[in-house]
Amino acid sequence: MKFGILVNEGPYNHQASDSAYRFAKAAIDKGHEIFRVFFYYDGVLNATAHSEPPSDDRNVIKNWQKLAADHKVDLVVCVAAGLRRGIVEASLAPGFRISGLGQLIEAGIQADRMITFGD
Amino acid sequence: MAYEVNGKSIEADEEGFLVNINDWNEELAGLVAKDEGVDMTPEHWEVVNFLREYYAEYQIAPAVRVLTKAIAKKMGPDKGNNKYLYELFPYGPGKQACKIAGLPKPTGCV
Amino acid sequence: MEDDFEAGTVKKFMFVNRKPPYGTVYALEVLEMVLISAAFDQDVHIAFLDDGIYQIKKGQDTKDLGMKNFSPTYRALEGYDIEKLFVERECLEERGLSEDDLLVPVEVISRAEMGKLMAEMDVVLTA
Amino acid sequence: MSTLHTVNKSPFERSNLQACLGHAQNGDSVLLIEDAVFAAIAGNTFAPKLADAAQDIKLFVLGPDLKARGMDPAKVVDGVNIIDYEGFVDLAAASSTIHSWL
Repeated sequence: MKFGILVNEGPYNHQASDSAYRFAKAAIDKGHEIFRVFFYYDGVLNATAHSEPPSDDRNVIKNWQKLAADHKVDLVVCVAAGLRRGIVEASLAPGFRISGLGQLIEAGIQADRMITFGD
Repeated sequence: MAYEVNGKSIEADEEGFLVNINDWNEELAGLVAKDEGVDMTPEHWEVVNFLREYYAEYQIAPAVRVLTKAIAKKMGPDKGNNKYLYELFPYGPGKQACKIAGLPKPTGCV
Repeated sequence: MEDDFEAGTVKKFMFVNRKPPYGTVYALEVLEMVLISAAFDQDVHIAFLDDGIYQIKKGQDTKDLGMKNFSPTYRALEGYDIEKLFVERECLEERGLSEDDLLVPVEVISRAEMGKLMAEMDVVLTA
Repeated sequence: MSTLHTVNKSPFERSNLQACLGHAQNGDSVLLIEDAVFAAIAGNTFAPKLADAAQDIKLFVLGPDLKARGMDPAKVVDGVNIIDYEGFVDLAAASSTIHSWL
């Protein structure tokens, strides 16, 4: 089954991104496909290349990057939400790409299930 | 970048969209159009003014499809079609006409 | 400013609004989502319940806040062929509001009807 | 055709759970995650509403979120099933739509 995931919150203010990541990982482990993860609202901050969490905490951004690298998961950051918050091509961690909101609607159409994690 | 109008500098982003939409005036529109290679005729003004009115009423720049339909409704099918609008604004009635009309850069691209 | 996207399937989408405008950015950015969805020729529904109803309250004036008043944009939805706007009657009543307080035409339905409508959706997006 | 509803707020802070239960249909599933897990512990004032809802709706709580918050799995309200992330995925796959009450 193909899942689409919408992440509405940034990496460290809220558990949403962690929950989305755990869900995505479990889905892949069970043989499902993650069609796309779309980052919107403050969720675009999950794509920053400049996050350096303390070494005794989890690295939310690296978790997503590894998922993208290991399983070819499409991580899409909304261009409009990113512009508002200073997330542009130059600030992007590898593994993420910037595109339009249409990618979210397309995920809703193409994926078998769409699930949102947010506040 | 910036536009110079009557000795006043008006700030714009690198693509030529105004930083502050309240800076717009007709003289500036003529200057932006010139930069875009558009020779403003009454037909061009009609669309630009329509866009400004649309923005004043709804606080957004309409999608091309919506603009075309709204123009057809107001000015008839001869003008409310893609061919007519793209002839006036070769780079798109959305992006190019919005820039000349001083509206915010459309960010909601598909 | 987008061109139409070609897609074969038509799904029932619902954007569920439960948060008021200005205090947080969610209402504004949901509206941007809704506008984009119009380009995909899907069956789009918008639900306003709980404090989401305040998004379409008449008379919003943000001048003193220096924030953009995006409430007029809800009136543009009709031109985008998004006409299925639903408001939950119980939520209106709880807030001492009536249909006359709203700035766009909506269909006022009961909580029970809203629950049934939600159950018909393929994709529910919330913020 | 059934919906999986997820709720992530404590009912003592926000109305999400109440709103969700007010709209869920018979046969739907409701999963409590993140800060919503507090609602699932017996003895809290919201527990009777959950027990009531359990008659028509399948109720679940995410174990890892319970554990993280020091909540005792043995004290979960009767009728609420504890699942892990794999169970979450199974629920999502088995439901036709997922409605996250944010």
